[in-house]
Amino acid sequence: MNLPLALAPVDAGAPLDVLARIYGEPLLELPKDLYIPPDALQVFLEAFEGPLDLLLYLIRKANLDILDVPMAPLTAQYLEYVEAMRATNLELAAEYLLMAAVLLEIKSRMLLPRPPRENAEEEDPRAELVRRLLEYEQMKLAAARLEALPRVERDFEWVGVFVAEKVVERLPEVSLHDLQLAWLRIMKKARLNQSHRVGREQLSVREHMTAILRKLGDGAFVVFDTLFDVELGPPGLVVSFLAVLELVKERLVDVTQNEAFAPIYVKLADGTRNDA
Amino acid sequence: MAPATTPETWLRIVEAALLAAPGPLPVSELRKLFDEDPGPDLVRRLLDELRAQWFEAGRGVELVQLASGWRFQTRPEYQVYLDRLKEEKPPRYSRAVMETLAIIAYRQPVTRGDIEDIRGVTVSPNILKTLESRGWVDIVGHRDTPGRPALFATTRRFLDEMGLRSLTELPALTELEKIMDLVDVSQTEPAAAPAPEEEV
Amino acid sequence: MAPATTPETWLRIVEAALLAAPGPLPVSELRKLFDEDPGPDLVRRLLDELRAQWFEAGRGVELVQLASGWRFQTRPEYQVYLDRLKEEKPPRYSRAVMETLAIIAYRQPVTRGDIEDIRGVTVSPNILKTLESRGWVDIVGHRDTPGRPALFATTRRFLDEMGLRSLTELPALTELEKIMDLVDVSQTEPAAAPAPEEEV
Repeated sequence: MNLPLALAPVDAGAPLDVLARIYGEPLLELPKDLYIPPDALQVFLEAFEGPLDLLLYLIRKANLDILDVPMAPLTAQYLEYVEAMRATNLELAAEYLLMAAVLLEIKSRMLLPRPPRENAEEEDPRAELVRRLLEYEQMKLAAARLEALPRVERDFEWVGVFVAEKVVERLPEVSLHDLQLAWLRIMKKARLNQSHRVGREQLSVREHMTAILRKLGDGAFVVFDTLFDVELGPPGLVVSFLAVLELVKERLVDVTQNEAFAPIYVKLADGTRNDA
Repeated sequence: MAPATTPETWLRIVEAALLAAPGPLPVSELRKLFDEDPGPDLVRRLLDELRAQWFEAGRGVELVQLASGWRFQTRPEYQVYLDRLKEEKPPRYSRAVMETLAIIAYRQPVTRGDIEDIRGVTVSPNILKTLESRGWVDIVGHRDTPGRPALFATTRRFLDEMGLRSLTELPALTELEKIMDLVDVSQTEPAAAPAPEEEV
Repeated sequence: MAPATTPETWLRIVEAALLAAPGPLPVSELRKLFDEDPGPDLVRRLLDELRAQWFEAGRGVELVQLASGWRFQTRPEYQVYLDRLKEEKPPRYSRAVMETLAIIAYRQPVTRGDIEDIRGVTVSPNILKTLESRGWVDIVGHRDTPGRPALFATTRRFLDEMGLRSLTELPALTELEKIMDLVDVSQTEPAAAPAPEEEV
């Protein structure tokens, strides 16, 4: 659908001042005598999008009132253009000929004496044509404005920066609720089996057991007192103490004291050392 | 480790998401970025702040709101430079294509017959194919008349690519001569104002 | 109208071109942006300046130099947010992994044998490896029994990532345990297909 020649921009205020460019020269108006060189005639034809476009051009060019178009001169002019084009054997779309017939029909109806009728709303024979011309002109101007809107890739580009993805591995997400459900499931199963007694112990004791095991991790003797953090306060100290007792009970740690009131040492049970 | 979440960090997160997004991001999507849903209003405030920051910095890139969401795009003044890096020029559309597009945009939904009535010429199937393959128009149904002709309408992508948020932002139609006296009003009634686009 | 060409404008032009480019842009390409070729050195200085500006602004996007040229890309720390805009669901741990984790969390320190006693099935080494490589559990010692089995406990990182200050903040179960006597747990959890034991 691309035209071989660059058309002048169609602007709302100045419809088709420059019809087309022929060899770089603007074709500003059609020759008055209707002689159009064969090259220009082709251009002329392609400059219009159809009979409505050509009619609009003729009306606007002659500064005629579109609401009260003098049908006789308009029809005559239109037919002359159509004839000129037919004479040079240009392939003329059927719509141009159809429009010629419509114009002639309107012109003849205009010439008929109007029958005196009480109906004052007798329709003007031109009404339908005028409506079509106005609607087409409106869409033609709308098309020019759409064409002028900034458009992606022609007038601007969309930004899309690279996403550096490879670095981060997507890890499963776990919520406390998931953890709780998993534990409940285990308890349920354990109860059904009846073979295990899985009770809930003081978590804080277990936490301190882990903490103490970490402190003893290298297998060295640690002074008993240093396993306790006085900042925990009495309840914390009691829990820490319970943790040590539990570790002793489970034979995870050894507690030694050489004599009464001597420092007490704690170390991982011989088989407990991480690096053993 | 994820950056701490301060308002400044929120801005940077939204900014990074918008810069990296392959398409416009609606507010509803942007809300998913955060640990806790901040709600639409806070996200909109972040977007306004971000747009202002980029505008004030005088960059060649701006944050805009389109039909399907928010997106960064280059400013038209910079296109003359960016064009120099392009291998091929973007397609130019003929007047026939643009007039057809205008009729679909302003009078949608319309059939090919409606378009031909307005333009006064037959509409080649290539014209509609051009617009469809660009993703600007598509078939939204069929009119319940003989032959059940397809009804064409513009797409969300058309609005996005023209930098519009909704059909109501299309350039206003020219007020042509009042023709109410001459012809039946119902024939000249402009297409019903497009329904407000769902906010993004 | 094209912006006037001041050094600041050059920066903005290079920035806009890089932000909109579909791939890395080499210096040779960037030189084409300007009315007059500024030469490679000036372009490199602009790129250094641009990289510094973006770095100092603490954005989630950075300018990087690759073998094939320069490009903007998101910083890895922001991936966690950008991932949330993806459609796909985050991966999930199998039931076996979750139950093992729960036992270690609530009953630590425990051996693999303890876990198997409680769960009533063998525990694949992969399950423990999964939790260890996540940094959520580690070996805190060995029990002084035949075979000297490793004792597993949860780590500080586990607490951090679960948003807990200490194990005592794990959900208390006493109330739920009572309810559990009345209601079947399997009805209260989302119907997850029992995962194969080895799946992690």
